[in-house]
Amino acid sequence: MKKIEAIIKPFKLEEVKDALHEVGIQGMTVSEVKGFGRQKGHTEIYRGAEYTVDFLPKLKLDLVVADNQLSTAVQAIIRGAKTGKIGDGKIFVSGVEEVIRIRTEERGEQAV
Amino acid sequence: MKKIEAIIKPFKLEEVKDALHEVGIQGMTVSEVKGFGRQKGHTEIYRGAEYTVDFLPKLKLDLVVADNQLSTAVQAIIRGAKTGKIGDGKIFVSGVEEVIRIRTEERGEQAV
Amino acid sequence: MKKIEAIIKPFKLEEVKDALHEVGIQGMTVSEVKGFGRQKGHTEIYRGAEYTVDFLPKLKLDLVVADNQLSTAVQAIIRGAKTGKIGDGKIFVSGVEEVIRIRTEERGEQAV
Amino acid sequence: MRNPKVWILGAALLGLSCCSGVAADVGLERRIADLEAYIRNETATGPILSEVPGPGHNAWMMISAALVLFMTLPGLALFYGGLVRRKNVLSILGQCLGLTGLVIVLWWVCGYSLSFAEGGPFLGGWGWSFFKGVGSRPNDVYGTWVSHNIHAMYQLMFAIITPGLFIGAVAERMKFKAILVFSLFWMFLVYFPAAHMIWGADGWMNGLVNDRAAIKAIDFAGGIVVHMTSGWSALILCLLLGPRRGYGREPISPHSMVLCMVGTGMLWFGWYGFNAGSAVAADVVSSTAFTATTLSAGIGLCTWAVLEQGLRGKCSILGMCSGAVGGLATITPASGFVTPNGAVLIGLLSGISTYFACAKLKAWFRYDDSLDTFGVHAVGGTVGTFMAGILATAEAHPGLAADRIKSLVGHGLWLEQVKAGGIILVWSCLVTVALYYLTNALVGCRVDVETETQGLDLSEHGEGGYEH
Amino acid sequence: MRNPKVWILGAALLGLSCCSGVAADVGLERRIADLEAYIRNETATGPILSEVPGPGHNAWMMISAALVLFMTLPGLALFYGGLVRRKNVLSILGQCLGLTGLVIVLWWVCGYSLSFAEGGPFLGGWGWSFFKGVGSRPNDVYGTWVSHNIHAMYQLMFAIITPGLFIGAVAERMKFKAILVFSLFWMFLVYFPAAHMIWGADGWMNGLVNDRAAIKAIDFAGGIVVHMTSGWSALILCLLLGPRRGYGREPISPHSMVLCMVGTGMLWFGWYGFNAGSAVAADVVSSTAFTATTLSAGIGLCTWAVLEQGLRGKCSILGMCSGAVGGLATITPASGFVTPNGAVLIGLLSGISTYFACAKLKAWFRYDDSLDTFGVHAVGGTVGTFMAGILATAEAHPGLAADRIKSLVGHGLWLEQVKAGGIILVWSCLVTVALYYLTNALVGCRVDVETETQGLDLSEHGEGGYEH
Amino acid sequence: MRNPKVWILGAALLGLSCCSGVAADVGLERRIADLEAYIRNETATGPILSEVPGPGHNAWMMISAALVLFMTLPGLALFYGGLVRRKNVLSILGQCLGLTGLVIVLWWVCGYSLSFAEGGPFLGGWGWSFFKGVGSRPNDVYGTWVSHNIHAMYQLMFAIITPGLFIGAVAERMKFKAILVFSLFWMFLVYFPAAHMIWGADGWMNGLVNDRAAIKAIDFAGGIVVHMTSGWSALILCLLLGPRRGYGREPISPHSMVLCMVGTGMLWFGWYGFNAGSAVAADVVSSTAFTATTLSAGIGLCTWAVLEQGLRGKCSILGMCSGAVGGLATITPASGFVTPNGAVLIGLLSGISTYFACAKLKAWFRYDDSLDTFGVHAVGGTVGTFMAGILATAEAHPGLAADRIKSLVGHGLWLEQVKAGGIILVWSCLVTVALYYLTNALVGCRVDVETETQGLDLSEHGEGGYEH
Ligand SMILES: Nc1ncnc2c1ncn2[C@@H]1O[C@H](COP(=O)(O)OP(=O)(O)O)[C@@H](O)[C@H]1O
Ligand SMILES: Nc1ncnc2c1ncn2[C@@H]1O[C@H](COP(=O)(O)OP(=O)(O)O)[C@@H](O)[C@H]1O
Ligand SMILES: Nc1ncnc2c1ncn2[C@@H]1O[C@H](COP(=O)(O)OP(=O)(O)O)[C@@H](O)[C@H]1O
Repeated sequence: MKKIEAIIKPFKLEEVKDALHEVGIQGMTVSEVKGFGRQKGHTEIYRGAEYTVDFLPKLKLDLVVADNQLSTAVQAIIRGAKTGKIGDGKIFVSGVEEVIRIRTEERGEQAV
Repeated sequence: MKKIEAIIKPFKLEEVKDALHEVGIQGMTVSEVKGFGRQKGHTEIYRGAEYTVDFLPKLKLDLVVADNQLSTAVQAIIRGAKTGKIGDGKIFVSGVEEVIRIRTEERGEQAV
Repeated sequence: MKKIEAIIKPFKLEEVKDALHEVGIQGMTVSEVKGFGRQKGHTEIYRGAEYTVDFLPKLKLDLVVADNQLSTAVQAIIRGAKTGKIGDGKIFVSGVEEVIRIRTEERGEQAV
Repeated sequence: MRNPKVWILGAALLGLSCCSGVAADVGLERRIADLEAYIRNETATGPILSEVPGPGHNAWMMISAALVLFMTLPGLALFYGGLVRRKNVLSILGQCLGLTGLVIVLWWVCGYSLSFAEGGPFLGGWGWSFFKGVGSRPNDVYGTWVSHNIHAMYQLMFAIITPGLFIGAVAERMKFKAILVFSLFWMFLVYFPAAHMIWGADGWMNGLVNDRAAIKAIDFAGGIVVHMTSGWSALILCLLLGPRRGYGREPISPHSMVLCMVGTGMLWFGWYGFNAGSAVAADVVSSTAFTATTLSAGIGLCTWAVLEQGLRGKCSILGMCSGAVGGLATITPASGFVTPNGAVLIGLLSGISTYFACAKLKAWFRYDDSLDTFGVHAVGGTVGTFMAGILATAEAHPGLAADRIKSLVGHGLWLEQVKAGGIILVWSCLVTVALYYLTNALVGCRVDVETETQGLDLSEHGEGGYEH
Repeated sequence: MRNPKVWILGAALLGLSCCSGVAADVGLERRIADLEAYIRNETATGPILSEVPGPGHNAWMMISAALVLFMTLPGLALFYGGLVRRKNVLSILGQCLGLTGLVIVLWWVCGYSLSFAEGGPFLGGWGWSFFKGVGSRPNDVYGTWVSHNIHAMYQLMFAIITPGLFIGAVAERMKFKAILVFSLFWMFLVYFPAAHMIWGADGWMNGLVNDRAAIKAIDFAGGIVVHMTSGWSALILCLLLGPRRGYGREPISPHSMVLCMVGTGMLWFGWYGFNAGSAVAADVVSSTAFTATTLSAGIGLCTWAVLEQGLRGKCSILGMCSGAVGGLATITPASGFVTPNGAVLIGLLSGISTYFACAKLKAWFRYDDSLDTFGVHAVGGTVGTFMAGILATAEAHPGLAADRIKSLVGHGLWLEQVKAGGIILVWSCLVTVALYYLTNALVGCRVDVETETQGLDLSEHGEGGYEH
Repeated sequence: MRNPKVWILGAALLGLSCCSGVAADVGLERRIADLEAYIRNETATGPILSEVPGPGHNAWMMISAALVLFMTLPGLALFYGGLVRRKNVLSILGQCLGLTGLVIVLWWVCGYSLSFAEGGPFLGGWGWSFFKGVGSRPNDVYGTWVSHNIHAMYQLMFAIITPGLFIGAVAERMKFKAILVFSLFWMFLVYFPAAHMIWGADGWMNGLVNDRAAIKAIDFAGGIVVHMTSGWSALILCLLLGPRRGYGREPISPHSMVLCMVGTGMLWFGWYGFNAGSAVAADVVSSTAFTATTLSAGIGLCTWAVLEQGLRGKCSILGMCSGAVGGLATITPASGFVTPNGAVLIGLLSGISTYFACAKLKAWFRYDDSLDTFGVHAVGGTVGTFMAGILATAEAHPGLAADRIKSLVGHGLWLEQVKAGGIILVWSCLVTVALYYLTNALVGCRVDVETETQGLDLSEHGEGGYEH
């Protein structure tokens, strides 16, 4: 099984979700994160002072998939998240040794 | 060393923490996440409009343990988090290559 | 490629960021987390009642680096985050199988 | 537009013979006396002014009524709303809104009438139902220079906040519907009778105004009628309902002390309408009440701060807020009757007693009075009612020099207070027990476990307090 | 300081012969009549009081003016601000602030003059530009006992909130600059003329005061002038601007119902200044308006609660807030003209009609009136304007017994209301179309896609509403 | 209750012979004159009215006092609280609450007396300590028609907010205890003397009222007494305390512009009590002040908006809020003395000078006046005090036509303002230096590094502002 971590632009969530649903992936966990990268942040002005806020709000998607779903899932994410502009984000893939569904204590791919 | 990522229902945190303490695990990192899965979300109504909110608030626990603690830790989490109802969450286990305690620069299992 | 997850004290972010920039690492993703560990939390009093809040606000840094950057990156994080006091946090290193830049669909080290 | 009647009168005088001067003087004298009566908040007797409100007094009562509404929406809603967990904040706001709507309807239908219209010693009559005859012309009995409908509106705002207070004790677990059903009956069985007995002109325990009152109690702005009724009912209700899930085991802490403090400021601000407005005029008595209110709130705040600093090592924002609100609740029944120094003493006793109730009593007995309605309002209201009996003085309120009560002031008045307070306390508790079971049978009082876990906002109202 | 003129007059009287008693009485009589006129809010004729404001009335109007400002800052800002998404909250706050500043400047330059100074039937003159001649001495025409400058300030607060209302319909997508530019012209073409026609002493449709009004309409506190102008303009504006990106596809839900409810409480509180203050005195009429306002708000709240409970199974906090605000908007034109029972009826109709507009109409036609400015204010204002024509009675407002309007009351008044409302409605819509295109040409009306996605706060103001 | 004395007098007149008509007239005339004096806010001389407050004026002062308290709780608390970082929000709220409690106690003990009781030119006497003799009867000297205790309460609210202002400069790093200790001494050494010198009837610099004032300065509502004292002390305090850790290196930005804007709205609303209330009557002067206040705030807001738009390309919400608050602070000393056009000019100068101070001066000198207490209040108060000297006119305030000051108005008054302002400025700074070291020796002024890093809320108060 593989774990996919994708960093995406927040307003792309709906599209990514839809793209994943289409390929049959339902389970996923999302968190709000701040991204630092090549994309520039914005400037805030408070009375005289000007601040450069160099992080950007992003969403991180964690999804664990069976090995054979990996490439469809990755394709789906790219399809949903791509705008072609800087800051679209990254996808990281790594191995997962075990998955357990707490409710049933099922393990492995059934638990995904 | 292994990394355990557990997605649980928010109100189960106290019980999971207690169960982990019992088996001697103290260190852990928790984040607030939104879960998408089989469990249905809820409906919100604003004046005429009805929205289905399909994510659910969940907590993600990250804990890194020595290899020999893995199964006790997993059992403890299941004990604490299980309600038997849909949406109890998942446990993901993966390998960790190195652990460093920043304060002392200790490495490996001592650092856990 | 390696994934570094570092748990640090929130007010150390600026210093860690600077230290990483110095060694040429720009990309990273940060999230707000709650840490449980040896460092004690604090006590809150509401009218008569006293609560021990045993978690502490921490930041989690996720950064994926090329294998050859790993040790410089880890050193930089330690340099930036260390105060020598309890609760400085941990660094976890694990393997990453694939990295994809969504915008360009580049893969591997170029995508980092 | 100049009043034509006055013109005619003036023109007529021109035709009078020399020696009618004195008679004319008498006419003028009475008119002047009526004008002076306006300034002094006394009754006008002549035809020209007795049918209209006096602008200064009327203005003060309109703003006071608005201030008392502001105490509930959004004052109390924020004060309480900040103290619950994030998932239940809207349930508090919704209860404040729902009760406001409900009580407005009740008040219009018959609530005002049953509270204030002429009736029996225990309950008013039906004469003013649907505000029949309640117009802009002042009513002779309540507020000589204030429009009768404004008196009705002012009193309405008290009727709104009273059930609003007890939601604090049952927060985070009582059904929205149950609160409305319970309050509906409670208003008829507790509030309207209590208001009539203590404040109705022919009320059984109205020592200030009713010559024939059986118990000659005084309650300036609602220590008995508002704080004791709701506060003691709150205690019974939270005992019957049981504690929140996890109470005493898990941390259940305020989700926003900022909201709570904002609510405190609004309550304090609005309380000037509540207390100084209870003079039903902008006269000497309202000035007394304004002053006493400020001092008691400030001293209550300081007392909690000192106690917390001494006993806990840190003085908290919630502590200072609680002290201020406690000081305000405690001075309420006494505010128009005491000197500044009396108010300081009451503020001090308030701080000590409410701190003790919230920080110790509750811990000993382990009831879950979630937001300390009992600890602050019942305790404060009870202490204040008693102290009003001890400290009231005609120096502060000329009405206490009236024959009907003069001999009690400074002597046996405290006993009248104990009697009145005791009767209302026992009655409130008994009715609450009965209504709890009735409500439970009708709609169920407590939300189910799922709802309590998920939070009342989503389950009961289909909304969240804040963006996800 | 004692007035010296009075002293001299008094001393002079001592030297009068016996038989001059009557003459003296006449002098005194007139002075007493003036004092009585103060109490009764009638016009003083003598030299001593006709140049000064009367304290009670003046105090009421100062606090009323402050209350109406409070409705915008921060009342409306929070009510609307809570309903948008987190990323746009500051844009709402900024629009409220910016419009406040802009309208203050306009009002001082010529806005007050064009609205209230003597002029033509459709627009006032320039006489009071830069507040020339607008001092503390009451103006005979507007508020006998209220400083003229306070009348100007009170009316200013209405001019501020009116454009503030329509920002709700175009929230989250209209440029800050565009809102200011549009409003600048809109004030001249819609607000100043409407205010003059309906409220100006020589206004073309001022049935209450102007004997020669062509249309004898009544509008107590701004059903036409405030709610219909802004509400109908809002509809046109949101149609022309198009819906927000993602509207109808993605969930676009309030980021903080807590703020929204706090804003509702503040609006209600401030609305007493708006409605009861519109008597421009603390007299019998203000009392009537205060009462009607409370009842309609409460009944409106209950109506939404019952409808939501019945049709959706849950009664929401936003529903109760909408019902209350709807009830307040709807009673506005009628508030000083109707009995309590009339107000209850209006509250009920308000609840039904605004619920229907927000929950059904919008869904059918799929326009994006983002925060329901049309659904609440235009619908409420229109219903209330019509109902004022049906329910107004001289029993509630003595002014309706005046010859100029007496025969219409209870008969054809509703038709006058329809005419006045209809004309203003059509005019507001036409002007809005024209100004939309003008503004678009000048500065562009809608933000670009990037800005809309990122949120207006960061893009347009360089700030975020909350810490990151 | 009808006043019995009046009845007797009336009855007696019936027995008078014909020719006593004139004598009777004189009695009546004096009574009428007293009634007229009420309307005109002049002094009553007869026995019937001279002992009671006048309802309109008294109502206005009660609501004004409440409004000024509202400025601190929760207005200022939110305005400042929104501007600090999340971890320090409660510390601001706590400081506002703590100072409120402290100053209430001080005021009751001797603060009011030292500020306003008859005493020396520099400090009042002890006569009114513990509010001895401060009852509901008006005091002849301060507020002819306002209860003396209400005057005391009104002034109390000014004494509360003044130290509340300087916490903005030392936010996020000064100990709670240190603020209380410092303020305790500061009230005795700066506030009470300044209030007495400028506003005390026998004050050394009270040009408006005291014939024998050495410096004939005017300060309508506290430009010197409130804004200059606190603002200049703030500058010194933040210089001595040093900047916040990370200041200039890390972004330290407001955690909630929403709270800040809400606070701004509340400050503006309350400021009507502050400025228009400073007439101590609802008379012509209060109307003037109300008008000037509105205009200056609006113009200040616009000026910042235009400057930010021009110089930064974006107009921010904080900018508009700062402009409004700056406009309010700057008009304060002048508000009752200037025409509308004067107020507009002051608003403009306010916007320019406070923008310059906050955006440029601070950057040049790199002091950490955290929330711009100096930039807004000291600069605004100083500019306004000076401009009051230039623009004050008897047209706006009849008191300026009095002999004692007439010749200065329009001529050398500005010099008196410079003298008074300069003396208070220097004195405030000197005292602040001394008290800083004293406080440091007693309890330490600055929190330790850990506390500053973790945030003052948890460390100093054991609470967090928001749920974790
Ligand atoms: N090496 C990395 N490790 C972890 N997260 C990264 C890394 N590089 C980029 N990111 C995340 O991806 C986001 C987008 O990256 P950025 O360099 O701005 O643009 P792009 O994705 O177009 O290359 C960043 O905001 C950050 O959250
Ligand atoms: N494939 C997955 N990858 C990552 N997180 C998942 C995955 N499947 C489920 N989750 C997480 O687990 C939670 C519970 O899953 P769900 O399917 O609702 O119920 P159950 O755990 O009973 O199977 C989800 O809300 C989501 O946060
Ligand atoms: N085994 C673990 N797994 C995951 N996170 C951990 C683990 N141990 C510690 N942490 C994280 O590291 C933080 C610091 O750990 P702590 O034990 O308090 O101090 P130190 O880092 O000095 O050993 C914790 O707050 C927690 O977030």
